[in-house]
Amino acid sequence: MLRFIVRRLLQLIPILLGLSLLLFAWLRALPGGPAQAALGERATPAKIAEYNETFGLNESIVVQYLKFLGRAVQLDFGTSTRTGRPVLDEFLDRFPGTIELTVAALVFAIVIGIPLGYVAARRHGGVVDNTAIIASLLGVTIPVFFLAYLLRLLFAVQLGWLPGSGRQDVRIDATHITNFYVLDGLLTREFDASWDAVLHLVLPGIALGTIPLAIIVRITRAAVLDVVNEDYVRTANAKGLSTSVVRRRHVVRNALLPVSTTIGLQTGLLLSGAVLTETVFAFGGVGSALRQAISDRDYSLLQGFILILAVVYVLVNLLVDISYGLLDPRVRTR
Amino acid sequence: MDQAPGDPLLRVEGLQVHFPIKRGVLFDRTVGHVKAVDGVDLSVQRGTTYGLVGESGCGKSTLGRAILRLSEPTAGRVWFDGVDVASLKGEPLRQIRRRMQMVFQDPLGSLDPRQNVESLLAEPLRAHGLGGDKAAISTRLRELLDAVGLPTAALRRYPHEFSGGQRQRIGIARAITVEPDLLIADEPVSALDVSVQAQVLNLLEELQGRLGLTYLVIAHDLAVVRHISDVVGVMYLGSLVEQAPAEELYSSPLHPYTRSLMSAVPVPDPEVEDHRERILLAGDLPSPANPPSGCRFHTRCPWRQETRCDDEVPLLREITLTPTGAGALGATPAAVRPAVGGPHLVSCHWVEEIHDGRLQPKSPEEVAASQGVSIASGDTGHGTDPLIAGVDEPVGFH
Amino acid sequence: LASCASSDRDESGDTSAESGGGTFVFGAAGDPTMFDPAFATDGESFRVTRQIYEGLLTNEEGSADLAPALAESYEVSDDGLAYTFSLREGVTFHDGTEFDADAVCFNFDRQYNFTGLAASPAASEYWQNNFGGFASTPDVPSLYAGCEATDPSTAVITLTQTTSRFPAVLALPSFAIQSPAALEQYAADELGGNGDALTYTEYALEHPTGTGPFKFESWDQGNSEVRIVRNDDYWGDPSGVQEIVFRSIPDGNTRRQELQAGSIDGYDLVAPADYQELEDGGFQVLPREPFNILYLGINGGNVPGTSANPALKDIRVRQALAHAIDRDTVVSSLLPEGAEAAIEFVPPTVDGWTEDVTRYDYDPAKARDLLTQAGALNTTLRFYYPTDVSRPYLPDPAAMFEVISKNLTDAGFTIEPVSLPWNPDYLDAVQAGQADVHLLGWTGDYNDAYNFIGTFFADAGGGKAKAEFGGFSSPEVFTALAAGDAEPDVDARGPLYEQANKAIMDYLPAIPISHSPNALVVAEDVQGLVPSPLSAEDFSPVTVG
Amino acid sequence: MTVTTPRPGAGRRDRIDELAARAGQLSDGDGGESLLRSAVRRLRRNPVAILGAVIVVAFLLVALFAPLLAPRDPYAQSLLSEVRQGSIPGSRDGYLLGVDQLGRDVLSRLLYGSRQSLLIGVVSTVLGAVLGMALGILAGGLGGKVDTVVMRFVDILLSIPGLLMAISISVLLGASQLSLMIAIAVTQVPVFARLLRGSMLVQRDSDYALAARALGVRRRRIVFGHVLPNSLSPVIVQATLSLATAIIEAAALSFLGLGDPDISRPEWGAMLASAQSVLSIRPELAIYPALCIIVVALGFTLLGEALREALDPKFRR
Amino acid sequence: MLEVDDLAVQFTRRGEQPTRAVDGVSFSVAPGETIGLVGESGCGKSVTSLAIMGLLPQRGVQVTGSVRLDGTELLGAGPRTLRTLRGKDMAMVFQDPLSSLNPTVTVGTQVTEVLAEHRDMTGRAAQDEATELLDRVGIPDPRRRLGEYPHQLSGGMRQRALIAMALACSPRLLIADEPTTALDVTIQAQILELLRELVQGSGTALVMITHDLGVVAGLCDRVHVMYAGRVIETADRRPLFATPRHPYTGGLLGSVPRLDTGRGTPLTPIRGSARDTIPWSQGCAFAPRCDNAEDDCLTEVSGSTVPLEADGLRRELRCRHPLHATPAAAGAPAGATAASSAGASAGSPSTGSSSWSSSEGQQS
Ligand SMILES: Nc1ncnc2c1ncn2[C@@H]1O[C@H](COP(=O)(O)OP(=O)(O)OP(=O)(O)O)[C@@H](O)[C@H]1O
Ligand SMILES: Nc1ncnc2c1ncn2[C@@H]1O[C@H](COP(=O)(O)OP(=O)(O)OP(=O)(O)O)[C@@H](O)[C@H]1O
Ligand SMILES: [Mg+2]
Ligand SMILES: [Mg+2]
Repeated sequence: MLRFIVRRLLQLIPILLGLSLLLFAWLRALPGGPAQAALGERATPAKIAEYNETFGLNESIVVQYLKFLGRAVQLDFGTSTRTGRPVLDEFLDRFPGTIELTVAALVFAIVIGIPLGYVAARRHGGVVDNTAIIASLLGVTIPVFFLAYLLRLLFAVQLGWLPGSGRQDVRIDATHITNFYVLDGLLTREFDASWDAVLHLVLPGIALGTIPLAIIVRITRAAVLDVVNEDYVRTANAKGLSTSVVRRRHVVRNALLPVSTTIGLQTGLLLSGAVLTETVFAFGGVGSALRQAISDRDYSLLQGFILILAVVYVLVNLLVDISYGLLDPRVRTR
Repeated sequence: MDQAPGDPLLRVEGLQVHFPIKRGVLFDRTVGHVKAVDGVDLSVQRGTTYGLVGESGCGKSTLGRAILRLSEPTAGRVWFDGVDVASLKGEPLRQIRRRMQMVFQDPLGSLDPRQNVESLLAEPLRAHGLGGDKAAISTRLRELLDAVGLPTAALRRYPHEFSGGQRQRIGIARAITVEPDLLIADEPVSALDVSVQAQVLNLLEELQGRLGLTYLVIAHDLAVVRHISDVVGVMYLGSLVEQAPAEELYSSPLHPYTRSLMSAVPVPDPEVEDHRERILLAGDLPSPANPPSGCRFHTRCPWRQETRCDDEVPLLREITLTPTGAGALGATPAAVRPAVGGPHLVSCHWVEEIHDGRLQPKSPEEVAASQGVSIASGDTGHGTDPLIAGVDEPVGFH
Repeated sequence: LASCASSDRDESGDTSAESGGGTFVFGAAGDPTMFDPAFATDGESFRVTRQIYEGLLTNEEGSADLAPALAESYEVSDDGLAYTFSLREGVTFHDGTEFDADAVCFNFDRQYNFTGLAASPAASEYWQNNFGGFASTPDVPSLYAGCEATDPSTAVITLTQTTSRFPAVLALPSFAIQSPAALEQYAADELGGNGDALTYTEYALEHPTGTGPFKFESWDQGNSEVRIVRNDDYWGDPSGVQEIVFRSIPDGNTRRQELQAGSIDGYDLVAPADYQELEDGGFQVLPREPFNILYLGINGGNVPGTSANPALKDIRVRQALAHAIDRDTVVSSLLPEGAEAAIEFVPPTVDGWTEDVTRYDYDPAKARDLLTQAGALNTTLRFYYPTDVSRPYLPDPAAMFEVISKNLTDAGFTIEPVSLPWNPDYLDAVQAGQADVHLLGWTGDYNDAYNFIGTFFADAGGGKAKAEFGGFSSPEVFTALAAGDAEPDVDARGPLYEQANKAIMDYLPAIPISHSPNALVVAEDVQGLVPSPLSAEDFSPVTVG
Repeated sequence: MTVTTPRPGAGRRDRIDELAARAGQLSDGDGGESLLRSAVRRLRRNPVAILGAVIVVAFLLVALFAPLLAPRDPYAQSLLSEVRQGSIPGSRDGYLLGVDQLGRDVLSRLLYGSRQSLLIGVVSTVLGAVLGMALGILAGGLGGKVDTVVMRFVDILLSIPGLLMAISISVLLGASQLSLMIAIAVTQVPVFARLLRGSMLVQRDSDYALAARALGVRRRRIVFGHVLPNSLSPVIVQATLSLATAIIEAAALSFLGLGDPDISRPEWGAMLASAQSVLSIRPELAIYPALCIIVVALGFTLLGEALREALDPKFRR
Repeated sequence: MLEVDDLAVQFTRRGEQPTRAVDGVSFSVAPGETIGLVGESGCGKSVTSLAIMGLLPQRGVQVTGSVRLDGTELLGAGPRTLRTLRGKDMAMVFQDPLSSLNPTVTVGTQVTEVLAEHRDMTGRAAQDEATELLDRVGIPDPRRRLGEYPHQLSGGMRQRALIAMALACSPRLLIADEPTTALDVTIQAQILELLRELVQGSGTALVMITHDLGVVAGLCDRVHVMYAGRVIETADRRPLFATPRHPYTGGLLGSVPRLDTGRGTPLTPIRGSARDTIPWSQGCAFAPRCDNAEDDCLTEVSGSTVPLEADGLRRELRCRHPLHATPAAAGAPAGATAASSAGASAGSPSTGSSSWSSSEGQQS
């Protein structure tokens, strides 16, 4: 197992190298190149020349790339054009929010998705099943930002049940230690702050969780249908085991294998910045920062964020792989 | 091997096929080999049938494929009609493939599901520039179908519309389209129902008689092999342990493995079943990646001796013995066709002693005990690459 | 200082009891960059620094006129070059240090003496736009001659030439007075350039120190929240709320819904479409008097390295453009109530506005005629418009683009749309003369016509106007503008500017479209927020509840 | 099969032989049914497929005949003068669904919008599929080093989440309809490449490919004549599903301001994005295009799922 | 002990003709007896066994007839009753040992869960009992194996483990559905030997399902030959192989190459394939492939089996034109050549009436 992990980690190296090369090339291919991207509206030919001189852009492209890589390895992803802060700091400021949101979305998707998928499979062909299928199809076809607006219009504005933006009511002067607001509230025993942060996660969590929900329902349903027809379930029944043991030990346990992979993949996707959802909910996470960077043409921030997020994504996928190995003895005991 | 009288159509010398087992932290290193075929010598005379038997995973298919160069041999030579197939490349190889054809185990899987029978059969003709114009091809196809007993109406149908036996007929028809000399049949009937199995076996025999084909028939079913072979080779873990003319092999199997194999095959006859001696083997086939030292069979052999067996690889040597009823089976020496002779070859250190009854077999329990824990070969599970697994889901935009 | 940074809710509860308490949450449209106004350029940063700092002068509440602030009064020498300010006494900075004339001079000298990155256009844009060069750049003329603290409460600032800008610029947040002690302590001038952009100083990010009614408390960048708290030692009326939080909510709909949901108390840049709904919902929409101009910029095509449509050099084509635009419909349908069609580039409230300019009424047929005469029927115009932005004069650029583009098509132009994100791409492109025609506007900094028309159409050097207008050269326009700028007597400038306006509308270097109010909105229980035409609201009188 | 009564006097075996011939399928009759045709037959019997196909065809027809169907010029701001901030004229004579915030007929814009939306969907999917398949064929057909290199490249593309990739491409190319389509296409490229390659690898190792090799069929013919055609099913399914995603993605990119700069051109995504500003006063303006997007995407998804089932060997026969 | 009477199973799939997979099957098994159910693929063997165990899917299946275990009717019984019977009184071993074991649960758990369910054994006791069981079926080092996963076991051991589970509660009835088909001959021999030993002496009745006539020949007391969902011939082992009466049984025996007959002994296949059947409602399903068929095979539906008293043996047959029609044949010497002679008598070459069917016929 350890060997497998090390191997997978090492296999990441070429991917990450390629990725950095791609993003390096991307910045260079932008109209006007990196100097223009960095200087933006202040760029004059003289300034650009000076900039190129300062940052070694007159050197050979290989040297430039190596330097870029060298900085990236030391976690120096440059500075944001707009704020002038190191990209990494910007990222770290916002990532906790995105993680909280991702967790909220996943909780929503899993808590509803797995039971729904299971029930749909048990009632294969029935009303619940058809409803679940249609709902899951709608889940993937409804534009997320539209759903987000609808949710907010209904629950925040019309009904006023839930907060419709941000991560925490600003009137709660909460102390922030880790930047995970829910956690911070617990740590500082400001439970109202925690609860408020949780409430703020509800609507964006639902909006963001819709696609994973739809996919989890579908995968769970398919997996349960597959497993139910497996020979070993028949064997279990032939052994006269009680229904609950058959379901728990033989059906659900095996059906959850593909579902867990799916959840892992979705985690990767969600962590890579829920650009649309965070924007609509003015949620202080990575996604809204990306959105801002697009409109500000903050290329260095975009480059850095995309690089970091891709690494996060790849690492999460690796974790998924490893956890799959842990879950499935066929892989684990190899 | 220098025993070949006349001129064998196919001669295999020291053939080895090793599949590397790759593993490694960053770069795949070869950490070992699956010795699927590990030094096989055999020759097949023109117009005869050579039957190859052995348990699953012993390397039969790999040997067949290596002869056709569908797998790359690691070492050894394959002489086909005087040409070393193992050294051919490119166009000459393609050309010689016309003369050596293959019939596969899974009749459906070996037929392109998108082609109808007509284009399936015409393809080899076109590939080799045979058959001439359209009309000629069409006539030829009709002849072929007739030869394998299918109606002309079959031409426009697709493989999935046939029954298993009919598919196998198509497979055979396709193999003989290009008028090959050698036909390698890998488990040609094992996927078929018994009733259909017999039809196909009969067809194969009939075609051999009509077209003068040479067969190398691979099967795990000893009865099937016996039924159609002139010479039979028994494989165990990548090498031949015994080879003899069919009748002789069945009347007096010499290698302990062959003996137990034969005793394990059930015969649909209560009289035989009730009275025959069973030699049960201990444990399972060892992994070809890590074959036992010395005699490959020693881990399961009821006659295993303290000396030689564990460390000395037995040679495949010629034995001449008079059958003394050692074989448990009442033989029916019905020589229907001129017996294709050949020596009786066995690779066992103790053949003579066993044959004479000087050595007595041990029970499986004793064998297992003497070997310690029996060697289990596990199936390998598979990991899912999340990147692959993810792709057929819609790309979610959040 | 440490006590400033850490606020304790329980403690501050006492003080709020006597002088009004609570928190006012304001929805801003974007994040500030930092809080050293000398380096700031954007409205969101200024909105915050205005509450923390004060300048020598300020604007009168609800108007663009000047009013005393840290300077109680000033006198101008006869030649218009020396300004003597008598300063308010007993004022302290948030760090407890004394405000005096030395502090004033320290601030002006500080900016004049910027070097290196601080002197780069990226950093000190307002200084360079208003005062010109630095001590270190003798080849770039500077308006600033020096500052002298004649006594602790008197500071004299001398200029190198007369200008219509002075002293109005002193009300700009960039020239507010900051604590010399804090500036030095936190090395406020030592900008860094790391990798690819400027990095701001600890001062600008964490320790902005002024004299204003609010003290800086914290800036949560991840969550886009700036917190300022009441300055209990403020010399003037104490602020109505204990704390103000500026929350950045870029999306206009979200801002509205958040107000409706009660999580914020007010916000800026209200979409005109929402006025009615908000008012119906009991919210107070506070329109700012229009102090802006939206225009269709025209590229006359004299900028090297760009390729504008040459047809635009023809006055008839420009006139056709002017006649093609249906200003009245634009104003009634796209802009909020109170907007008006523009006949020239200054708003009617500004001295120098005149009715007496050439008018171009909506007349598509005439436009088509003019085009035909010019032989330019169906000529293709690359029409630039910005995305991702809402400006006071241009609440919905896309809609504006669509309508005007349709107007132009109807009149016989062919339109090739180009959209770019506002900052920096769009501004860069149009200011470099990339567009044939484009949408842009201006909100005045202070009440002087030159701030509008001079900014656009003055000679930008070499006898050519700015690249944005294709570097056109019109001696009539240039001389008329220069005359106005050089006139030290405020009252005498009016007629001169009227001349300039007429010349401009005859030459038509761009087409004025509208002056439009924009609005803030606050909840029903918010009092005391007075909208400023300059968007320079003072939040200290605000009370909640 | 009908129950036949015996013919008196028929020979001893005749009747049985006849039966045997009839039971054995090969007697005669019309030609065989290819997999594709039987897939189509199964599709035709599948109500889900029919629903999907009806939706898709209906929208295609609308797109094709938009000029005939649309009651008005979708560009004409005919009621602009009646539009006030905060009030937009609703449904009335000649304007079935009312007008948008610029006084244009919503129905006509929706009808014309189907053209742009479907165009974006189709072009980007085709582009993505073609590029992806080219990579897939290269990897799956040549194998070895080429395979490794191509697949590493695909891995790298896959390591950037879809939306970020689309954003990067749009930013790089600048806003235009073409760059929108390219951006969406690029996100699809690795998906198709992997899918086709995986499927080709399976087919390449299949017995029939081996059989073809044993028959001496040339490699090019094996790859293009056997392996590729048999590998296409999942690609076809994916393409159908991708059409749905492409339309949704286009809306998302429009929302982010990375869409077509010619915003007056009717396109559902852009209509939806721009209607957000009047959501509270005229929610229909957002709901109509959103519904169009959802329904079309649903149509393609249903069709894709049905295709997947029809082409799946598990369901054959 | 087990009595199956007129069991029929019909599958109805939406939009398709219902298929009768099992059609009036009757047989009974006594304690300690081993019976064989043989027939080609798809003839309904597995469906029969699943119907007995009550393991057929709930929907789309109609089961009629009667299945009685020690007089208890199983067909109408509720799921709860069935569950208590299954695993305890009747157990089953399936064909594919790998897929029949849950890959994510250790072998030990899969054994002990039966003990927990039916014998209330948990913890140590269950562990010990499981070890005992594995040891009994000949798995070496059983304690270690308990903690392993199915994929870590070899094919033969997996099948042994399955048998151990089936035997955990010493059921009175064991149904083995092709337990050796997926295994090599040498392993098959081991498993058959194991079953033989387990059944002998324990009084367990064994229903052996297989398509391999050889397996039945050595193991079963009584054999039921199935074709197209019906039992077409039933006989004790020896008479069946000695004198197969149904042309199908004869054909099967004639088709199998035998290890003890030499090259050149002709095979006499049945023509056509299992697809070439007609519904029983139209006559004898085997008629189209039958060389003995007469017109009346189609006219009069050969309904129930005919007990043949003639040879004085317990024998039932469903055929109007059986082989060895004369009682004399019953006394024909049984032996090594019996099958081939049976085949030869059945396989008088047909007179090539239609080119298609003749070519499908024998070729020797
Ligand atoms: N391409 C390959 N790569 C690695 N190992 C292989 C490959 N092909 C076959 N082997 C291994 O070689 C051994 C022999 O395989 P082969 O297919 O020749 O056996 P076989 O005798 O034909 O068995 P069966 O009766 O199951 O068909 C097996 O252990 C198999 O796992
Ligand atoms: N779930 C099902 N739905 C519909 N038909 C079925 C189902 N299960 C089995 N059948 C049909 O019932 C018939 C008998 O199947 P069964 O599995 O009993 O055959 P078998 O004799 O066990 O064959 P094999 O030797 O291949 O295992 C077959 O024709 C099969 O197609
Ligand atoms: Mg094989
Ligand atoms: Mg079965």
